[in-house]
Amino acid sequence: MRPLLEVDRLSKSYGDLPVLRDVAFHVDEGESLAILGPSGCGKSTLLRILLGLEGYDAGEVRGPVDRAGYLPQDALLFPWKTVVQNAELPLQIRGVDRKRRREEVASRLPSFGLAGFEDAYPHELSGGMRQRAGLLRAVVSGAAVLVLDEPFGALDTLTRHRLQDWLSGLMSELHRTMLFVTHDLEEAVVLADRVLVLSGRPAGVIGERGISLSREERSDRLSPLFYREKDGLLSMIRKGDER
Amino acid sequence: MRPLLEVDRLSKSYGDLPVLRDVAFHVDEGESLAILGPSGCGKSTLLRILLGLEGYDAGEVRGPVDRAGYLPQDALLFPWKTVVQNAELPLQIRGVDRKRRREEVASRLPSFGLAGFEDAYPHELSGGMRQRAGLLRAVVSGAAVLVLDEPFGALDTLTRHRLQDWLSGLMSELHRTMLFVTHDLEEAVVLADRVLVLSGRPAGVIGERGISLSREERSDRLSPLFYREKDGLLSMIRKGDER
Amino acid sequence: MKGKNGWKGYRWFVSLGLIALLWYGVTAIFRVPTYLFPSPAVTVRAIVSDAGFLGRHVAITIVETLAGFGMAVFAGVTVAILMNASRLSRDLIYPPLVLSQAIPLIAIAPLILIWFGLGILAKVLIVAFVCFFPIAVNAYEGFRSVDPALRDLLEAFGAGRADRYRHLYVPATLPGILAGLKIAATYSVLGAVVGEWLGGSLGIGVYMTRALQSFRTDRLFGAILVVMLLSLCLFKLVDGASRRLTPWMERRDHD
Amino acid sequence: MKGKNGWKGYRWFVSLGLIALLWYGVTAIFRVPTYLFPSPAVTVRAIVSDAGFLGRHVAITIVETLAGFGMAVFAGVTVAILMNASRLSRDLIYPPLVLSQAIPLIAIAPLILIWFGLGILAKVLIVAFVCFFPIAVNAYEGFRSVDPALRDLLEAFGAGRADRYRHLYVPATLPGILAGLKIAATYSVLGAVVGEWLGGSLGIGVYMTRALQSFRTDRLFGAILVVMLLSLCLFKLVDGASRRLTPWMERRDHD
Amino acid sequence: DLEAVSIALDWTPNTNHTGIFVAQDLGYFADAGLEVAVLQPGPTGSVQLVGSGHADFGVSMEEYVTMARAQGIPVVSVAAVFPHNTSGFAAPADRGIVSPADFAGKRYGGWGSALEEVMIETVMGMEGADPASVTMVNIGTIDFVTAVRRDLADFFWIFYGWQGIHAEIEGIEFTYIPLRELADVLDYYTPVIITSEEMIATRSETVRRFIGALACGYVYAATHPDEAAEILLAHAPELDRDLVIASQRWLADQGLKTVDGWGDQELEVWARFADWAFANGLIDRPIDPEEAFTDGFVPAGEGE
Ligand SMILES: Nc1ncnc2c1ncn2[C@@H]1O[C@H](COP(=O)(O)OP(=O)(O)OP(=O)(O)O)[C@@H](O)[C@H]1O
Ligand SMILES: Nc1ncnc2c1ncn2[C@@H]1O[C@H](COP(=O)(O)OP(=O)(O)OP(=O)(O)O)[C@@H](O)[C@H]1O
Ligand SMILES: [Mg+2]
Ligand SMILES: [Mg+2]
Repeated sequence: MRPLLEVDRLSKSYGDLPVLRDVAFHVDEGESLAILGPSGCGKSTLLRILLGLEGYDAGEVRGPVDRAGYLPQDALLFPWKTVVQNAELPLQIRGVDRKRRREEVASRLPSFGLAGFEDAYPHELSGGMRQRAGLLRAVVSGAAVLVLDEPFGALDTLTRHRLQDWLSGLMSELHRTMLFVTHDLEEAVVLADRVLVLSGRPAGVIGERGISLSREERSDRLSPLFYREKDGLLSMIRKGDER
Repeated sequence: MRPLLEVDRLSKSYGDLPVLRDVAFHVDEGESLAILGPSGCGKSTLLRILLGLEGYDAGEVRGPVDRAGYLPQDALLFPWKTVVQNAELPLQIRGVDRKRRREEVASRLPSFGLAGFEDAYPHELSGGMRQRAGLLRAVVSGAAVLVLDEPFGALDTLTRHRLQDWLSGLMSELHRTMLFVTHDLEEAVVLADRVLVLSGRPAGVIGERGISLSREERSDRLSPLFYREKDGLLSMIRKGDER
Repeated sequence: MKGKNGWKGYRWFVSLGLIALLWYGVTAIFRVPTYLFPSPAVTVRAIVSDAGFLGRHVAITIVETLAGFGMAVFAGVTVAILMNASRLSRDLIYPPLVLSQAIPLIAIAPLILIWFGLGILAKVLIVAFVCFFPIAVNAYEGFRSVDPALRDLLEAFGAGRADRYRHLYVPATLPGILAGLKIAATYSVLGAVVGEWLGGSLGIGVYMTRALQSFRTDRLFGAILVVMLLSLCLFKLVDGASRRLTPWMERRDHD
Repeated sequence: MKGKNGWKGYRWFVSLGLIALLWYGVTAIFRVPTYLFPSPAVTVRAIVSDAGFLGRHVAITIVETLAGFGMAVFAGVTVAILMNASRLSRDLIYPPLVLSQAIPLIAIAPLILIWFGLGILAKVLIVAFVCFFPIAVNAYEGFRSVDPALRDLLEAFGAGRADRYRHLYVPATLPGILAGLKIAATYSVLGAVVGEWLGGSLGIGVYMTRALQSFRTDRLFGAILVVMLLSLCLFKLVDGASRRLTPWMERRDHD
Repeated sequence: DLEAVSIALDWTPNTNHTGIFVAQDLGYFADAGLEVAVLQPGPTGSVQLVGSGHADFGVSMEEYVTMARAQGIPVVSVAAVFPHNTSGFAAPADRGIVSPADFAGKRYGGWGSALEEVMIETVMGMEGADPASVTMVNIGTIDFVTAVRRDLADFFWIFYGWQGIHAEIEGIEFTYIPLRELADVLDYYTPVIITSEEMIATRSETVRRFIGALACGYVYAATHPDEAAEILLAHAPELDRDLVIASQRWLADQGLKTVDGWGDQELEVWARFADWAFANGLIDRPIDPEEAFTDGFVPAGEGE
């Protein structure tokens, strides 16, 4: 597989605040990459740079993502659009006709637990429902790359597990590339082929770990195999924290 | 201890959508109560009703909370206020003079990992930092009751653990009452004296469980005792899910 | 919903009734002479007795107002979009815009008459000229305060400029644009009247000048009343449209 | 930051220069007679040669404008707060507000002169009257579109009405209020001039009527130029204040 | 087919304009081969419209023509509607003002124009009274009757045929001193019919036919005031009916009742006023009175 995206010695500051320092990694096509790191280290900033929404000070980004299925950290639904209108927006921008857009969205609504809320405005949704609507929008967009910023942060355990499993199945089915930020080790193990661990601000890559579990192994969160991967990540993070 | 707050057969609908059905529970003074429940079931709505921000259709709420240290689910910082100005707002409303407010906020900033961001505006913060600033605002307010809607949802594991332990210590020290929503079983075990488990929408109470761990036991998240409590909660939730 | 709207409309009438009562009270209690400040009764009588030819004047004014207002909405939003295109375009367009609004129309009346004639065209242009400014300013200032995070999100989805306006700038700014429209609607009829005042042979403004010149204060006030009611109607129209155009705001309106 | 501001100021001057050039071009190419449309040179000459007594007129107009504008800001925000108090107060206050703005000032000039005299008071009131409306509408419509979640949050903190305005309504609405202020600033000088036009013995409006009656178009245009520049100055003042008053918007401004 | 011409009124239609509407309605213009459009500019009057050729004719006054020509606006007076000035000073009867000498120490209510000041100085100076003792009160756009009722000032300058008649109808008791009785220089023409130098140079025949028809219109108005008033009212029903009829009747005695000689203007009147205006600073350069008007088009055909 050829790298879809390559980041080389990327650095970025906001004014006097260095946020990224010499970050380097790559994402292969069809792969799912998780980014872990402490709060405020620069994960969202990194995603925004890759999407071309933010400039950077030094380094190189090869093959930035033009048109991604992007879920920002705070879901960011358009307050003047209903759930369906929000979800179909990327398709609408791509010029897909109304009927196909609506079908596409309608078919996914139940998996996201949003059936019956088609015409609700964002302020009429719960926090978790907003996040799910945002995820639906990203997934439904049909973009080749999914870029998700903490996609399940606001969900309860059971709903989260259900959606994680569903997404994991979808990804391996469609062979789409996915890049996501998470603060949940379990989530990284369930969804990622590879995990990138970042240090505290200014963020640099302090470790990388491939997850070589089968789909079945991933979904059994209590199995020793799963636990081993999780533990491996945790010790990587702890090491980074001590430095 | 006398009940600070008593809720009796509370019901609430949004239009045709029943959200709460016959919810009944109480909160004692000085106690810490966790509310668990699936996404979209009505947890945030329940908190809002208790705070007097939302009406309800039937039932009774005795002793609603006037002035609480409230952290809404999406942090809701005022975009035109800096971190310090946001954090000191409840104190300012209570008429505390500027010097004392600033001192109070400044002394807490480091525990929240916000030192150096005193004068940053919310849009210059990361998602997790915004949540922490919102929590800081609630804690610093000095209100007798803390009402927190998913206080650590956007934080990475380590930061979350650190803040959970810090808050747990603070609560047992100050003997303040706390009512919080979480989707994280671990968090419930670490912080709560008692856990209320709600069913899916319309939410009703499907179980209640006291957590009788000592402070030390709570902070060791890998101990068998801790695990037992967590597992107890999980099975209660599973049961609710099956119904 | 129905009932609520009914009650709201009713309250507007209550307000108008109170004003009429106040007006009546002032003229009755202070015995203000008719040549200064005619009572509502005298005024309404003047309107009724002149209804025949006043109607023709009013019709022309309405046409001018609506045409001008329509042009203003279009021009205002267009100018706002142009200013929003870049900092440079803003700095080049804003000054002449402000300057243009500071021109006393009466002072350049001869030019207006010479360039646009004494017919309906000049009046339509004046209405458009008076009305487009608050719309343009409100729309532009609204565009400027749009949440950049939403703008970025659209960009990530590959949205072009048209998409940005359609899905973000216009809906986000709609409350502001509509506030501008309300201000403009209020001014629009007056704009037409001022235009007629500058010269012409039909319209409420003409009726007014003639009434004023022959010292018929009752007619003058009748005309003022008509102008005010027309303005109010247009305002209510915009207000109604505003409710319909921002359903997401309506639903969260608390009372 | 400094340099950026310098460049922005510079661009405004470029814009003004372009307008002057256009003006000059029109008069030069089409050979418009001076009594219709004097060239910039003739106009400036008129200003310079009349500088002595024109200065006195201008001074009075500036005083009227500033006093009236100040009153308008106060009145506008106050009225907006009153309307925001309840749906009832809105429905009772909005109609008379709209009606009041639809009154043709020229038509009721005698009343104004009799009630408020020919002195400075009447002009100040007219400026305030003209300017407060866009401020009130923008402020009120802004208040109405404030995020209810933030309002609830304040309530949970035990905030009273004053706190709500201080911490939420006013800052949230500031961009809208400032847009209203910009519109008002643009109209303010013109308001004073129209007031002077109705009657008085000092002020740019008086200078204008006299110039107009003796067919001194050069003087008339000189006065118009002064009015426009005064308006622009006031506008720039509000614009500058607006940047200072909304630092959270400035920092996120992208260019 | 008819030749199209236009005439711009000064301000709104009033009894000064009746002849125009009469000529239009009774077909005098059509008989002269003209199709006349009556333009009604607002407060700015007709001078710029006529000067720039956007109107062929206009209604104006001698003082405006004088000032306009001083500013290089090429307008020419081609007919005087009335042979004498119909304006004058009016005062409430109880002030006992019967001559300019009585102005001393009184309040004058006007709109603060230079012409008014100079006029009062002139008439008081002739009687040896001190113009400085008069308080100039600016009453802006307030009309005579209202100003009297509110006691805003002691004496005013009015057009008798309109404000004076209005005051009569309203039952105001007042004394009136016509300008023409005070000083020859103040007996200038108001209103006058103007056209542009360009029209005179290129369409003199049209001008002649137009003035001829207009003369018939004004003479009809002078001889049939009631019928003429109805014609005006038909064109401007917004005007007060009683005022228009009374005004028309009063003006009937001010205008000529024969077409011959209607519209005649005298060089002396123009020269006198121009000199006076220049001497008193009303215009800042002298004008040639011979160019300001021409008698060449009025029906009598005396010519120069
Ligand atoms: N203002 C509103 N108008 C209409 N429906 C609403 C409104 N607020 C909430 N709801 C609905 O009420 C239900 C409960 O919402 P609530 O926010 O209380 O859920 P929650 O338990 O907090 O969920 P989460 O864990 O996802 O935050 C949801 O189905 C939501 O759509
Ligand atoms: N627009 C901005 N202006 C200034 N500083 C910013 C801006 N955006 C982010 N920052 C700063 O950059 C740092 C990294 O922010 P970022 O949002 O990338 O963190 P994160 O890793 O996503 O954290 P979290 O897990 O809490 O979401 C933070 O310290 C934040 O204060
Ligand atoms: Mg982030
Ligand atoms: Mg919630």
